Amino acid sequence: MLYFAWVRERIGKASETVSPPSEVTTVAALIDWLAAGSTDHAAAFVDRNRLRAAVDQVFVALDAPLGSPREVAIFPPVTGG
Amino acid sequence: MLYFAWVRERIGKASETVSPPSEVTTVAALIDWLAAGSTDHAAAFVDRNRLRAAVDQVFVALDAPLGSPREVAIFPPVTGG
Amino acid sequence: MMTVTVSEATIDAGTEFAAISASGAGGIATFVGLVRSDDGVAILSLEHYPGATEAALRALADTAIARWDLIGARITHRVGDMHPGEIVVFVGTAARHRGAALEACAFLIDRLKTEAPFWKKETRGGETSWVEPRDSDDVAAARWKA
Amino acid sequence: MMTVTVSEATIDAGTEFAAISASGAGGIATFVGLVRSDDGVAILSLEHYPGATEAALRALADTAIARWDLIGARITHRVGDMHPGEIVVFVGTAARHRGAALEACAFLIDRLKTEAPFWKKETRGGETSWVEPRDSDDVAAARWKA
Repeated sequence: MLYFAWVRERIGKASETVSPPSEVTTVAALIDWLAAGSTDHAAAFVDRNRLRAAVDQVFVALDAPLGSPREVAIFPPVTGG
Repeated sequence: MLYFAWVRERIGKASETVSPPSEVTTVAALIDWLAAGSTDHAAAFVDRNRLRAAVDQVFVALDAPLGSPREVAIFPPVTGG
Repeated sequence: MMTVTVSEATIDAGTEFAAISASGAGGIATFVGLVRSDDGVAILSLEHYPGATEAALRALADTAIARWDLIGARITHRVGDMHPGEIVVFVGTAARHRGAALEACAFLIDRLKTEAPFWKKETRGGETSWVEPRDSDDVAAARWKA
Repeated sequence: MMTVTVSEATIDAGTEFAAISASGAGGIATFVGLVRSDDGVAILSLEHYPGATEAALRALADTAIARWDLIGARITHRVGDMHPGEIVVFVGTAARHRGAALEACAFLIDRLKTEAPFWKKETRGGETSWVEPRDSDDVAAARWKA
Protein backbone atom coordinates (compact mmCIF):
# COMPACT_ATOMS: atom_id res chain seq x y z
CA MET A 1 0.00 0.00 0.00
CA LEU A 2 1.05 3.56 -0.77
CA TYR A 3 -0.58 6.65 0.75
CA PHE A 4 -0.22 10.25 -0.38
CA ALA A 5 -1.02 13.78 0.86
CA TRP A 6 -3.50 14.00 3.75
CA VAL A 7 -4.28 10.28 3.51
CA ARG A 8 -0.61 9.62 4.27
CA GLU A 9 -0.60 12.17 7.09
CA ARG A 10 -3.72 10.77 8.79
CA ILE A 11 -2.54 7.17 8.55
CA GLY A 12 0.89 8.23 9.75
CA LYS A 13 2.88 6.31 7.18
CA ALA A 14 3.66 6.52 3.47
CA SER A 15 3.63 2.79 2.79
CA GLU A 16 2.95 -0.60 4.31
CA THR A 17 2.61 -4.20 3.24
CA VAL A 18 -0.75 -5.89 3.92
CA SER A 19 -2.28 -9.31 3.31
CA PRO A 20 -6.05 -8.93 3.03
CA PRO A 21 -8.30 -12.03 3.10
CA SER A 22 -9.50 -13.49 -0.17
CA GLU A 23 -13.00 -11.95 0.10
CA VAL A 24 -11.43 -8.48 -0.41
CA THR A 25 -11.88 -8.28 -4.20
CA THR A 26 -12.29 -4.53 -4.86
CA VAL A 27 -10.43 -1.36 -3.88
CA ALA A 28 -13.47 -0.28 -1.85
CA ALA A 29 -13.44 -3.58 0.06
CA LEU A 30 -9.72 -3.16 0.71
CA ILE A 31 -10.41 0.32 2.15
CA ASP A 32 -13.18 -1.10 4.38
CA TRP A 33 -10.87 -3.85 5.59
CA LEU A 34 -8.03 -1.40 6.38
CA ALA A 35 -10.43 0.98 8.17
CA ALA A 36 -11.83 -1.84 10.30
CA GLY A 37 -8.36 -2.73 11.56
CA SER A 38 -7.03 0.72 12.59
CA THR A 39 -8.49 4.00 13.88
CA ASP A 40 -5.87 5.93 11.89
CA HIS A 41 -6.92 4.24 8.67
CA ALA A 42 -10.58 4.75 9.57
CA ALA A 43 -9.94 8.49 10.08
CA ALA A 44 -8.11 8.76 6.76
CA PHE A 45 -10.85 6.89 4.89
CA VAL A 46 -13.90 8.51 6.56
CA ASP A 47 -15.09 10.30 3.41
CA ARG A 48 -14.96 7.82 0.52
CA ASN A 49 -16.00 10.53 -1.97
CA ARG A 50 -12.66 12.22 -1.38
CA LEU A 51 -10.56 9.14 -2.06
CA ARG A 52 -8.97 8.07 -5.31
CA ALA A 53 -6.94 4.96 -6.06
CA ALA A 54 -4.41 3.39 -8.38
CA VAL A 55 -3.72 -0.32 -8.76
CA ASP A 56 -0.22 -1.08 -10.00
CA GLN A 57 0.02 2.61 -10.98
CA VAL A 58 -3.15 2.54 -13.10
CA PHE A 59 -5.86 4.93 -11.90
CA VAL A 60 -9.08 3.06 -11.15
CA ALA A 61 -12.54 3.61 -9.67
CA LEU A 62 -13.00 2.43 -6.08
CA ASP A 63 -15.33 -0.36 -7.19
CA ALA A 64 -12.76 -1.71 -9.63
CA PRO A 65 -11.74 -5.35 -9.16
CA LEU A 66 -8.51 -5.68 -7.23
CA GLY A 67 -6.92 -8.74 -8.79
CA SER A 68 -3.56 -9.64 -7.21
CA PRO A 69 -1.73 -6.33 -7.32
CA ARG A 70 1.86 -5.62 -6.33
CA GLU A 71 1.02 -2.01 -5.42
CA VAL A 72 -2.21 -0.23 -4.43
CA ALA A 73 -2.19 3.53 -3.77
CA ILE A 74 -4.89 5.50 -1.94
CA PHE A 75 -4.86 9.30 -2.12
CA PRO A 76 -7.01 12.47 -2.36
CA PRO A 77 -8.13 13.98 -5.68
CA VAL A 78 -5.09 15.44 -7.42
CA THR A 79 -4.30 19.17 -7.23
CA GLY A 80 -1.16 19.55 -9.31
CA GLY A 81 0.14 21.99 -11.88
CA MET B 1 1.07 58.94 -49.51
CA LEU B 2 2.86 55.96 -47.99
CA TYR B 3 3.42 52.65 -49.79
CA PHE B 4 4.49 49.35 -48.29
CA ALA B 5 5.74 45.93 -49.41
CA TRP B 6 5.21 45.08 -53.10
CA VAL B 7 3.09 48.19 -53.60
CA ARG B 8 6.14 50.23 -52.60
CA GLU B 9 8.42 48.16 -54.82
CA ARG B 10 6.21 48.47 -57.93
CA ILE B 11 5.72 52.21 -57.50
CA GLY B 12 9.43 52.60 -56.83
CA LYS B 13 9.10 54.86 -53.80
CA ALA B 14 8.04 54.59 -50.17
CA SER B 15 6.31 57.97 -49.96
CA GLU B 16 5.23 61.00 -51.94
CA THR B 17 3.10 64.10 -51.50
CA VAL B 18 0.13 64.48 -53.84
CA SER B 19 -2.66 67.03 -54.35
CA PRO B 20 -5.66 65.27 -55.86
CA PRO B 21 -8.58 67.30 -57.30
CA SER B 22 -11.62 67.87 -55.12
CA GLU B 23 -13.73 65.19 -56.86
CA VAL B 24 -11.43 62.53 -55.36
CA THR B 25 -13.48 61.80 -52.23
CA THR B 26 -12.75 58.11 -51.49
CA VAL B 27 -9.61 55.97 -51.17
CA ALA B 28 -10.70 54.05 -54.28
CA ALA B 29 -11.00 57.28 -56.25
CA LEU B 30 -7.54 58.33 -55.03
CA ILE B 31 -6.13 55.01 -56.26
CA ASP B 32 -7.83 55.52 -59.66
CA TRP B 33 -6.43 59.03 -59.91
CA LEU B 34 -2.88 57.90 -59.02
CA ALA B 35 -3.08 54.96 -61.47
CA ALA B 36 -4.25 57.29 -64.29
CA GLY B 37 -1.19 59.49 -63.83
CA SER B 38 1.64 56.91 -63.79
CA THR B 39 2.29 53.48 -65.30
CA ASP B 40 4.18 52.44 -62.13
CA HIS B 41 1.19 53.30 -59.96
CA ALA B 42 -1.14 51.58 -62.44
CA ALA B 43 1.02 48.41 -62.20
CA ALA B 44 1.00 48.51 -58.41
CA PHE B 45 -2.76 49.03 -58.26
CA VAL B 46 -3.81 46.58 -61.00
CA ASP B 47 -5.60 44.19 -58.62
CA ARG B 48 -7.77 46.24 -56.28
CA ASN B 49 -8.78 43.12 -54.33
CA ARG B 50 -5.20 42.83 -53.11
CA LEU B 51 -4.99 46.40 -51.82
CA ARG B 52 -5.64 47.66 -48.32
CA ALA B 53 -5.53 51.23 -47.01
CA ALA B 54 -5.18 53.37 -43.93
CA VAL B 55 -6.17 57.01 -43.63
CA ASP B 56 -4.23 58.89 -40.95
CA GLN B 57 -3.14 55.46 -39.62
CA VAL B 58 -6.71 54.15 -39.29
CA PHE B 59 -7.43 51.05 -41.39
CA VAL B 60 -10.34 51.68 -43.76
CA ALA B 61 -12.22 50.03 -46.62
CA LEU B 62 -11.31 51.31 -50.09
CA ASP B 63 -14.74 52.92 -50.50
CA ALA B 64 -14.32 54.86 -47.27
CA PRO B 65 -14.64 58.66 -47.53
CA LEU B 66 -11.26 60.35 -47.73
CA GLY B 67 -11.87 63.61 -45.88
CA SER B 68 -8.77 65.82 -45.75
CA PRO B 69 -6.12 63.43 -44.49
CA ARG B 70 -2.52 64.19 -43.63
CA GLU B 71 -1.42 60.63 -44.47
CA VAL B 72 -2.87 57.91 -46.70
CA ALA B 73 -1.17 54.51 -46.89
CA ILE B 74 -1.73 51.86 -49.60
CA PHE B 75 -0.41 48.34 -49.07
CA PRO B 76 -1.06 44.62 -49.57
CA PRO B 77 -2.99 42.47 -47.05
CA VAL B 78 -0.84 42.07 -43.95
CA THR B 79 1.25 38.93 -43.38
CA GLY B 80 2.91 39.52 -40.03
CA GLY B 81 3.59 37.49 -36.93
CA MET C 1 10.71 14.87 -29.35
CA MET C 2 9.17 14.45 -25.94
CA THR C 3 10.77 15.27 -22.61
CA VAL C 4 9.08 14.78 -19.24
CA THR C 5 10.87 15.72 -16.03
CA VAL C 6 9.67 15.67 -12.42
CA SER C 7 12.20 16.82 -9.84
CA GLU C 8 12.90 19.05 -6.86
CA ALA C 9 15.26 21.23 -8.91
CA THR C 10 14.43 24.89 -9.54
CA ILE C 11 12.92 25.38 -13.00
CA ASP C 12 14.57 28.01 -15.19
CA ALA C 13 12.23 29.31 -17.88
CA GLY C 14 15.05 30.31 -20.22
CA THR C 15 16.55 26.83 -20.13
CA GLU C 16 13.16 25.22 -20.67
CA PHE C 17 12.33 27.51 -23.54
CA ALA C 18 15.67 26.90 -25.23
CA ALA C 19 15.08 23.15 -25.05
CA ILE C 20 11.63 23.20 -26.66
CA SER C 21 12.57 25.78 -29.29
CA ALA C 22 15.54 23.76 -30.50
CA SER C 23 13.16 21.64 -32.57
CA GLY C 24 13.20 23.87 -35.66
CA ALA C 25 9.43 24.42 -35.40
CA GLY C 26 7.72 27.59 -36.55
CA GLY C 27 5.65 28.04 -33.42
CA ILE C 28 6.31 27.46 -29.76
CA ALA C 29 3.57 27.80 -27.16
CA THR C 30 4.34 27.65 -23.47
CA PHE C 31 2.49 27.82 -20.22
CA VAL C 32 4.27 28.44 -16.96
CA GLY C 33 2.55 28.12 -13.60
CA LEU C 34 4.18 30.01 -10.75
CA VAL C 35 3.65 30.19 -7.03
CA ARG C 36 1.53 33.32 -6.79
CA SER C 37 3.01 36.14 -4.77
CA ASP C 38 -0.27 37.93 -4.16
CA ASP C 39 -2.26 35.61 -1.93
CA GLY C 40 -0.15 35.17 1.17
CA VAL C 41 1.30 31.73 0.49
CA ALA C 42 4.78 31.52 2.03
CA ILE C 43 5.58 27.95 0.97
CA LEU C 44 3.93 25.69 -1.58
CA SER C 45 4.82 22.03 -1.14
CA LEU C 46 4.17 19.52 -3.89
CA GLU C 47 3.97 15.80 -3.23
CA HIS C 48 3.70 13.31 -6.07
CA TYR C 49 3.50 9.60 -6.83
CA PRO C 50 6.96 8.72 -8.17
CA GLY C 51 6.82 6.60 -11.28
CA ALA C 52 3.08 7.00 -11.79
CA THR C 53 3.50 10.76 -12.24
CA GLU C 54 6.06 10.44 -14.99
CA ALA C 55 3.97 7.76 -16.70
CA ALA C 56 0.86 9.97 -16.60
CA LEU C 57 2.76 12.94 -18.04
CA ARG C 58 4.33 10.84 -20.78
CA ALA C 59 0.90 9.48 -21.72
CA LEU C 60 -0.49 13.01 -21.94
CA ALA C 61 2.45 14.17 -24.07
CA ASP C 62 2.04 11.15 -26.37
CA THR C 63 -1.64 11.97 -26.81
CA ALA C 64 -0.92 15.62 -27.62
CA ILE C 65 1.88 14.79 -30.06
CA ALA C 66 -0.43 12.43 -31.98
CA ARG C 67 -3.53 14.64 -31.86
CA TRP C 68 -1.83 17.89 -32.98
CA ASP C 69 1.08 16.41 -34.97
CA LEU C 70 3.57 18.18 -32.71
CA ILE C 71 7.28 18.38 -33.43
CA GLY C 72 7.99 18.49 -29.72
CA ALA C 73 6.40 18.53 -26.29
CA ARG C 74 8.12 19.30 -22.99
CA ILE C 75 6.68 19.04 -19.49
CA THR C 76 8.82 19.97 -16.50
CA HIS C 77 7.17 19.79 -13.08
CA ARG C 78 8.74 20.68 -9.79
CA VAL C 79 8.01 18.87 -6.53
CA GLY C 80 9.00 19.64 -2.93
CA ASP C 81 8.97 23.08 -1.30
CA MET C 82 8.64 26.23 -3.41
CA HIS C 83 8.38 29.95 -2.70
CA PRO C 84 6.36 32.79 -4.28
CA GLY C 85 7.50 33.66 -7.78
CA GLU C 86 9.11 30.27 -8.38
CA ILE C 87 8.00 28.08 -11.26
CA VAL C 88 5.84 25.06 -10.44
CA VAL C 89 5.33 23.74 -13.95
CA PHE C 90 6.53 24.45 -17.48
CA VAL C 91 4.62 23.11 -20.48
CA GLY C 92 5.99 23.74 -23.97
CA THR C 93 4.77 22.60 -27.37
CA ALA C 94 6.40 22.98 -30.76
CA ALA C 95 4.54 22.72 -34.05
CA ARG C 96 4.75 23.86 -37.63
CA HIS C 97 1.71 26.10 -37.13
CA ARG C 98 0.64 28.19 -34.19
CA GLY C 99 -2.89 26.81 -33.76
CA ALA C 100 -1.59 23.31 -33.07
CA ALA C 101 1.03 24.56 -30.62
CA LEU C 102 -1.42 26.75 -28.71
CA GLU C 103 -4.19 24.16 -28.46
CA ALA C 104 -1.85 21.36 -27.46
CA CYS C 105 -0.31 23.54 -24.75
CA ALA C 106 -3.74 24.31 -23.26
CA PHE C 107 -4.67 20.62 -23.48
CA LEU C 108 -1.54 19.52 -21.62
CA ILE C 109 -1.89 21.91 -18.70
CA ASP C 110 -5.65 21.32 -18.38
CA ARG C 111 -5.27 17.55 -18.33
CA LEU C 112 -2.16 17.59 -16.18
CA LYS C 113 -4.20 19.38 -13.49
CA THR C 114 -6.72 16.55 -13.25
CA GLU C 115 -4.81 13.44 -14.31
CA ALA C 116 -1.29 13.60 -12.92
CA PRO C 117 -0.82 12.55 -9.28
CA PHE C 118 0.40 15.75 -7.65
CA TRP C 119 -0.89 17.19 -4.37
CA LYS C 120 -0.35 20.74 -3.20
CA LYS C 121 0.03 21.88 0.38
CA GLU C 122 0.10 25.59 1.21
CA THR C 123 1.70 27.28 4.21
CA ARG C 124 0.33 30.73 4.93
CA GLY C 125 0.59 32.65 8.20
CA GLY C 126 2.16 29.59 9.84
CA GLU C 127 -0.86 27.41 8.98
CA THR C 128 -0.51 24.48 6.61
CA SER C 129 -3.38 23.06 4.57
CA TRP C 130 -3.85 20.76 1.60
CA VAL C 131 -5.26 22.46 -1.49
CA GLU C 132 -8.77 21.30 -2.38
CA PRO C 133 -9.44 20.25 -5.98
CA ARG C 134 -11.32 22.81 -8.05
CA ASP C 135 -14.41 21.97 -10.08
CA SER C 136 -13.19 24.41 -12.71
CA ASP C 137 -10.21 22.12 -13.35
CA ASP C 138 -12.53 19.24 -14.18
CA VAL C 139 -14.49 21.49 -16.54
CA ALA C 140 -11.30 22.65 -18.25
CA ALA C 141 -10.04 19.09 -18.66
CA ALA C 142 -13.39 17.79 -19.94
CA ARG C 143 -13.47 20.13 -22.93
CA TRP C 144 -10.69 18.12 -24.56
CA LYS C 145 -12.70 14.89 -24.72
CA ALA C 146 -12.39 13.95 -28.36
CA MET D 1 1.20 46.24 -17.30
CA MET D 2 1.42 46.38 -21.07
CA THR D 3 4.58 46.54 -23.13
CA VAL D 4 4.65 46.70 -26.92
CA THR D 5 7.95 46.81 -28.79
CA VAL D 6 8.69 46.75 -32.52
CA SER D 7 12.37 46.87 -33.46
CA GLU D 8 15.16 45.34 -35.52
CA ALA D 9 16.86 43.97 -32.41
CA THR D 10 17.23 40.23 -31.89
CA ILE D 11 14.55 38.88 -29.53
CA ASP D 12 15.81 36.83 -26.59
CA ALA D 13 13.13 34.52 -25.23
CA GLY D 14 14.63 34.41 -21.75
CA THR D 15 14.62 38.18 -21.45
CA GLU D 16 11.05 38.38 -22.74
CA PHE D 17 9.85 35.68 -20.41
CA ALA D 18 11.50 37.29 -17.40
CA ALA D 19 9.74 40.57 -18.20
CA ILE D 20 6.24 39.12 -18.44
CA SER D 21 6.68 36.82 -15.45
CA ALA D 22 7.75 39.67 -13.15
CA SER D 23 4.07 40.55 -12.69
CA GLY D 24 3.46 38.21 -9.74
CA ALA D 25 0.76 36.36 -11.72
CA GLY D 26 -0.01 32.67 -11.22
CA GLY D 27 -0.01 31.81 -14.90
CA ILE D 28 2.06 32.94 -17.85
CA ALA D 29 1.21 31.89 -21.40
CA THR D 30 3.53 32.66 -24.26
CA PHE D 31 3.66 32.14 -27.97
CA VAL D 32 6.87 32.52 -29.92
CA GLY D 33 6.97 32.51 -33.69
CA LEU D 34 10.32 31.63 -35.23
CA VAL D 35 11.74 31.64 -38.72
CA ARG D 36 11.30 28.00 -39.65
CA SER D 37 14.46 26.13 -40.41
CA ASP D 38 12.79 23.32 -42.34
CA ASP D 39 11.42 24.96 -45.48
CA GLY D 40 14.43 26.43 -47.23
CA VAL D 41 14.01 30.08 -46.27
CA ALA D 42 17.43 31.71 -45.96
CA ILE D 43 16.26 35.20 -45.00
CA LEU D 44 12.90 36.43 -43.78
CA SER D 45 12.48 40.20 -44.10
CA LEU D 46 9.74 42.02 -42.24
CA GLU D 47 8.55 45.44 -43.27
CA HIS D 48 6.07 47.39 -41.15
CA TYR D 49 4.19 50.68 -40.94
CA PRO D 50 5.99 52.62 -38.21
CA GLY D 51 3.62 54.22 -35.74
CA ALA D 52 0.53 52.45 -37.04
CA THR D 53 2.03 49.07 -36.10
CA GLU D 54 2.65 50.03 -32.49
CA ALA D 55 -0.82 51.59 -32.26
CA ALA D 56 -2.45 48.42 -33.62
CA LEU D 57 -0.53 46.21 -31.17
CA ARG D 58 -1.34 48.47 -28.21
CA ALA D 59 -5.02 48.40 -29.17
CA LEU D 60 -4.95 44.58 -29.29
CA ALA D 61 -3.19 44.38 -25.93
CA ASP D 62 -5.71 46.81 -24.39
CA THR D 63 -8.57 44.67 -25.69
CA ALA D 64 -7.04 41.48 -24.30
CA ILE D 65 -6.27 43.01 -20.90
CA ALA D 66 -9.89 44.18 -20.54
CA ARG D 67 -11.50 41.00 -21.92
CA TRP D 68 -9.49 38.52 -19.81
CA ASP D 69 -8.64 40.76 -16.83
CA LEU D 70 -4.94 40.25 -17.46
CA ILE D 71 -2.24 41.34 -15.04
CA GLY D 72 0.14 41.86 -17.92
CA ALA D 73 0.52 41.58 -21.68
CA ARG D 74 3.74 41.81 -23.68
CA ILE D 75 4.16 41.87 -27.45
CA THR D 76 7.64 42.07 -28.96
CA HIS D 77 7.88 41.96 -32.74
CA ARG D 78 11.02 42.02 -34.79
CA VAL D 79 11.32 43.76 -38.16
CA GLY D 80 14.10 43.76 -40.77
CA ASP D 81 16.12 40.73 -41.87
CA MET D 82 16.01 37.48 -39.89
CA HIS D 83 17.50 34.01 -40.26
CA PRO D 84 16.16 30.48 -39.59
CA GLY D 85 15.72 29.76 -35.90
CA GLU D 86 15.49 33.43 -34.93
CA ILE D 87 12.43 34.76 -33.14
CA VAL D 88 9.99 36.85 -35.19
CA VAL D 89 7.44 37.56 -32.49
CA PHE D 90 6.96 36.99 -28.77
CA VAL D 91 3.52 37.25 -27.18
CA GLY D 92 3.19 36.82 -23.42
CA THR D 93 0.19 37.11 -21.14
CA ALA D 94 0.01 37.03 -17.35
CA ALA D 95 -3.14 36.28 -15.40
CA ARG D 96 -4.25 34.93 -12.05
CA HIS D 97 -5.63 31.81 -13.72
CA ARG D 98 -4.33 29.77 -16.60
CA GLY D 99 -7.45 29.80 -18.79
CA ALA D 100 -7.37 33.58 -19.11
CA ALA D 101 -3.64 33.63 -19.88
CA LEU D 102 -3.90 30.88 -22.51
CA GLU D 103 -6.94 32.29 -24.29
CA ALA D 104 -5.61 35.84 -24.32
CA CYS D 105 -2.30 34.64 -25.75
CA ALA D 106 -4.06 32.82 -28.61
CA PHE D 107 -6.26 35.88 -29.21
CA LEU D 108 -3.27 38.21 -29.46
CA ILE D 109 -1.28 36.15 -31.94
CA ASP D 110 -4.35 35.35 -34.08
CA ARG D 111 -5.42 38.98 -34.29
CA LEU D 112 -1.88 40.29 -34.70
CA LYS D 113 -1.58 38.16 -37.85
CA THR D 114 -4.53 39.88 -39.52
CA GLU D 115 -4.63 43.36 -37.99
CA ALA D 116 -1.10 44.61 -37.51
CA PRO D 117 0.64 46.11 -40.57
CA PHE D 118 3.55 43.76 -41.11
CA TRP D 119 4.61 42.28 -44.44
CA LYS D 120 6.89 39.30 -44.86
CA LYS D 121 9.34 38.73 -47.71
CA GLU D 122 11.14 35.41 -48.05
CA THR D 123 14.45 34.72 -49.75
CA ARG D 124 14.96 31.09 -50.70
CA GLY D 125 17.41 29.72 -53.25
CA GLY D 126 18.35 33.27 -54.23
CA GLU D 127 14.73 34.12 -55.14
CA THR D 128 12.82 36.72 -53.16
CA SER D 129 9.03 36.80 -52.88
CA TRP D 130 6.40 38.47 -50.73
CA VAL D 131 4.41 36.09 -48.55
CA GLU D 132 0.77 35.80 -49.55
CA PRO D 133 -1.88 36.17 -46.83
CA ARG D 134 -3.44 32.89 -45.67
CA ASP D 135 -7.17 32.35 -45.45
CA SER D 136 -6.57 30.27 -42.33
CA ASP D 137 -5.32 33.42 -40.58
CA ASP D 138 -8.64 35.17 -41.23
CA VAL D 139 -10.51 32.14 -39.90
CA ALA D 140 -8.33 32.06 -36.77
CA ALA D 141 -8.83 35.77 -36.14
CA ALA D 142 -12.59 35.63 -36.74
CA ARG D 143 -13.22 33.13 -33.95
CA TRP D 144 -12.49 35.86 -31.40
CA LYS D 145 -15.38 38.09 -32.52
CA ALA D 146 -17.22 38.76 -29.27
